[in-house]
Amino acid sequence: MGTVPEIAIIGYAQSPSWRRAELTEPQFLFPVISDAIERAGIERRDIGFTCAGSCDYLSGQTFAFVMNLEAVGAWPPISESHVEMDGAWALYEAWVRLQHGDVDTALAFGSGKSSPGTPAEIYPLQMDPYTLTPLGIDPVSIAALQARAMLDRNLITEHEMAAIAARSRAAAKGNPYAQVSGDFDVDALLAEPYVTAPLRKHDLPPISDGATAVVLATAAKAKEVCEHPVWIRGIDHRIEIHQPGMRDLTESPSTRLAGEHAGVGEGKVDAAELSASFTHQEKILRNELGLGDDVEINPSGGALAANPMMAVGLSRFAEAARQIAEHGKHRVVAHATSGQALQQNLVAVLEA
Amino acid sequence: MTTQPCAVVGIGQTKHKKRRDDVSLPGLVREAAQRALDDAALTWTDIDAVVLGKAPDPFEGVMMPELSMADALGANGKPIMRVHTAGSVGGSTAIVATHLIETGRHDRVLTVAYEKQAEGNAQWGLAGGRSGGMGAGGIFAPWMRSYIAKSGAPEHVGWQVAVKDRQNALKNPYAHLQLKDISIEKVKESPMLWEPVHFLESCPSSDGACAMVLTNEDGAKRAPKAPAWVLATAMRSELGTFPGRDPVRPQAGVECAHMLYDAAGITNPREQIDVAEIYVPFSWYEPMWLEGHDIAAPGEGWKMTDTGATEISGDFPVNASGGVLSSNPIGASGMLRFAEAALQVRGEAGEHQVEGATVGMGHAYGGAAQYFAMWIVGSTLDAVANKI
Amino acid sequence: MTKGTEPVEGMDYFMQLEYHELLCPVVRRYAEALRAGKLIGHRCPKCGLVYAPPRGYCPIDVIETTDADEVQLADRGVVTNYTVVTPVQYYGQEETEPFAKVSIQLDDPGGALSLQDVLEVPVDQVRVGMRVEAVWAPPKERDTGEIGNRSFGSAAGAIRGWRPTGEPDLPADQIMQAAF
Amino acid sequence: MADEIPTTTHTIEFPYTRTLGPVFSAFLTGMRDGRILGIASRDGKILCPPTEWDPWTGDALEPTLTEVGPGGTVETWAWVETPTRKHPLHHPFAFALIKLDGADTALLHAVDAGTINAMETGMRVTPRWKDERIGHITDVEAFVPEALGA
Repeated sequence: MGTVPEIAIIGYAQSPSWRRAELTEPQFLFPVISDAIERAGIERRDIGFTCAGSCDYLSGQTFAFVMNLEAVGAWPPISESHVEMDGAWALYEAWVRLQHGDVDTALAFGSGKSSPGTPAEIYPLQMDPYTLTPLGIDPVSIAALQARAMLDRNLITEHEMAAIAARSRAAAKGNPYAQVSGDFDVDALLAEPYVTAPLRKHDLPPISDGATAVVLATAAKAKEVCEHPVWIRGIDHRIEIHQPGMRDLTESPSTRLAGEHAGVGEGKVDAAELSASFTHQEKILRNELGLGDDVEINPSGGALAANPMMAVGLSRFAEAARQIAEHGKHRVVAHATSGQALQQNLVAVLEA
Repeated sequence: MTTQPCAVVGIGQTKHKKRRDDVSLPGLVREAAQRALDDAALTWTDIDAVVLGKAPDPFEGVMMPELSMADALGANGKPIMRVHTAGSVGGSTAIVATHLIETGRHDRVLTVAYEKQAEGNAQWGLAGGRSGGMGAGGIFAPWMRSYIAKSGAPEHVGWQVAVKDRQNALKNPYAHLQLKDISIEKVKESPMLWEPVHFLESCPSSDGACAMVLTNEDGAKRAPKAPAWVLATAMRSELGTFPGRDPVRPQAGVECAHMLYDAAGITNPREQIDVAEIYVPFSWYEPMWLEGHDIAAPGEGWKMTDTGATEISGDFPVNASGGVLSSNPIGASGMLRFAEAALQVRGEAGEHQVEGATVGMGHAYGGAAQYFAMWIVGSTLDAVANKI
Repeated sequence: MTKGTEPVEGMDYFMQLEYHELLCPVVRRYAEALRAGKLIGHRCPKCGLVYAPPRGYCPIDVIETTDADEVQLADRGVVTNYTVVTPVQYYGQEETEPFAKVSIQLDDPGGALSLQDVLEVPVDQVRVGMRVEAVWAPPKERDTGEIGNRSFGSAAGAIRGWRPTGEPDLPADQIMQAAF
Repeated sequence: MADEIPTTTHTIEFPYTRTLGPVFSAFLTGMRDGRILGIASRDGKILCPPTEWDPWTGDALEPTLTEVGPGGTVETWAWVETPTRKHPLHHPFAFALIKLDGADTALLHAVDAGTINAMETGMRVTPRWKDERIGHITDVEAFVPEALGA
């Protein structure tokens, strides 16, 4: 894979992360997509391929993604696809598509409205239908199993977990799209009760509605329309075993593999935007990606500050690109995840 | 940037049935996938990546099933993606997998699509769980009526398609419906479901899966059987509803076909395509897509059916496998069209083989006739060129 | 104590999920108008197409539309197409007899509603080209509680259905091609 | 402010009927009969719950199941203070990964321990079977601390 053509991010936009959006998904996608295209400096009709990521079960509507097409500009017809996954995988599909060379720009977007439903009741449907779904096992409980496994082995402390929450929320003060931000005292956070022990509220992501769009271009096109394209130097994704009891939950071998194949270790990393939906997962991801203390983690506040499902992974790309395009960073890692306890992971290396 | 050719070297499908009560959901998918691997003489460790497709998750009540099927698909430590583009999903899933080979991203990709309709109820799913659902036939019936009115097609054309595809299914051991005594009379006398669509002019509800192994030129050389070469792919989507839209001959379908023909070098589809597997869930969609994809001139598609051109022995055989009218595991139905076209150009279609087929077309559509996915496969990389 | 001694070969799973979504502003306004006995839509300021009910954007020109683009629509029109459905008895299905759903092209300023009910006409006599008018529920009985963000052209709870006006039919072949 | 905005409510519900295939059929038949079964992986590990294919390699497994447990050891746990209506118990309980005796991997299930103070990693638990069993993962109503008995 040494001759992978260069693909760049030339535009990105996000909606705010709302606890409860008043607008419908296509309505709030609308300005996000328009904004991303405008920032890319291209015309909507120039886009050669479009790929969306969303989930029917979040809105409780079969074919919910069909309405989202209305926010794209699909008349006259367009070349388009959809993954029932986070928008980060839509970006991956678009990145692959661009390598054909016959089209030079692509739009990827992700959107989701978690507010109408009850995530703790929906996500059990993501688990093995014979042995796990009938137990109603929910994301917070699985994350708590994972956190305790780490605590029991002294791989993290509750203090460290609270410190991750405090750092994320403080960082989010500079992020206009964040939902949870502010200055919090670690000891005060630790004085709060458990939600699902050993997790407290600050260990959990917010429930969010929102959307993210990213515009990609081939090298020639990127250089033509964009002063500072953000180059995707490597990208890979991997899945691992589903049954939580058959994995070592304190590790994420799929993240490690994806990171290796994306080339994370081939240069100095300045910052990383990680889809760590729970505080302790940040530490697993850092370990697996080999990110040392000198790497700034989640300058946006990450998923703990804004967690619009199906967009949150693609937001990591937008935020990583922002670190390069607007904050002078040189090499930033973006990470997205799917499933519970980091079962499936996507890792990319972005460079100035 | 240059792309490299992609070859289909393994094809597998399940026996499609009303209810596959002998397998779990992953077991159904595994059955097709294992057959595709066996066909390619490969093992699970040979596969670099998996691309999975199916229709909406509420059809079976399992959300993002790639997560819980990771073991059944031997995916531990590998990339896996899940595509969902409504009824066209089986086709677009295969196209996404093709891209992974064409761009050199992977050497061997397994692509799988399925539906286990009997776990739930697709009519319920299409109705969003509400009473008074129209069913897919209810959405498409007015457009079929418009086609009939506009083209002047006699009503027996719909019955002919229904009979032809069921007779073809008798030659396909995997097909769900095996209606040995099917006849024009029986179709005509079957209950009217959505005027003008009779019961026997509609697709069944099936449990089933389809899988293919895709590889590059090097992989094709090592394969035990003749490959089918992917000569062109195309995907096209449009808005489902806006004032002035023509859903009978949707623009996305027209453009998708022309993108496909251009990419494959096809200048006269009726002459240069030997066999077509077209997504026909209701009988009238055979002539509608023959016209909608400019294989026949507007108003002429039904005449191809009426004169027998679309029979296995005709000059443009359509759905020699029996098509969606004989087996409809929704999410897999599009991939079955793609796979059956590939079987034909490999000469592996058994009793329903179209003799001498070297260029085949696979087609799928979905949503409000707004999503299209198509591919052209050939027995050699210059199969189309050899026609001209 | 336990059920049977034969191998267990199946498993039931009862899924039940509730969703509570805020009504978006254009749908709130549409529902308010219905309760006041009016059908409203948005006319795209660029292409002039009328969307009924309003969506808050024109998906063709990809521009947002606002209250300024609101137009009151006619509650009369012509049936442009129809489906007669023989209901399949799936879980939650309450329909037992064949029913008709029609698409209606509204009179000026235009707009089209789909999946509408026809009243006072036997199912087998619904036809393309038939002139129809809305049968409004009495003001006190209008309840738009069923109208959600994805109700598309529903006027359920305010308009009970559409009945023939008695005017002569429009030519079916022209009407069917003209509008969807 | 958001509270003043009218909401639209919809419920989706459906009774799915799953077919099982040989492995889950054997496993759930065991549950109905009051026995917890595991399956041997390619390298001889006993997996409980059983998987239909080797989760590490994807290889086919022999669908001959072996009994494990009934007792086991809690490997990790989460205390659910406020159960959802989908949870197996409707008072505070723990979800736990339980390595049953004779198994090499852990089963996810509920532990009904009364209070969080009764929970501890490494604790011994044993199943509390339902009186009426139908062949379902919840035929074990919950595991309970071995000290309390079943």
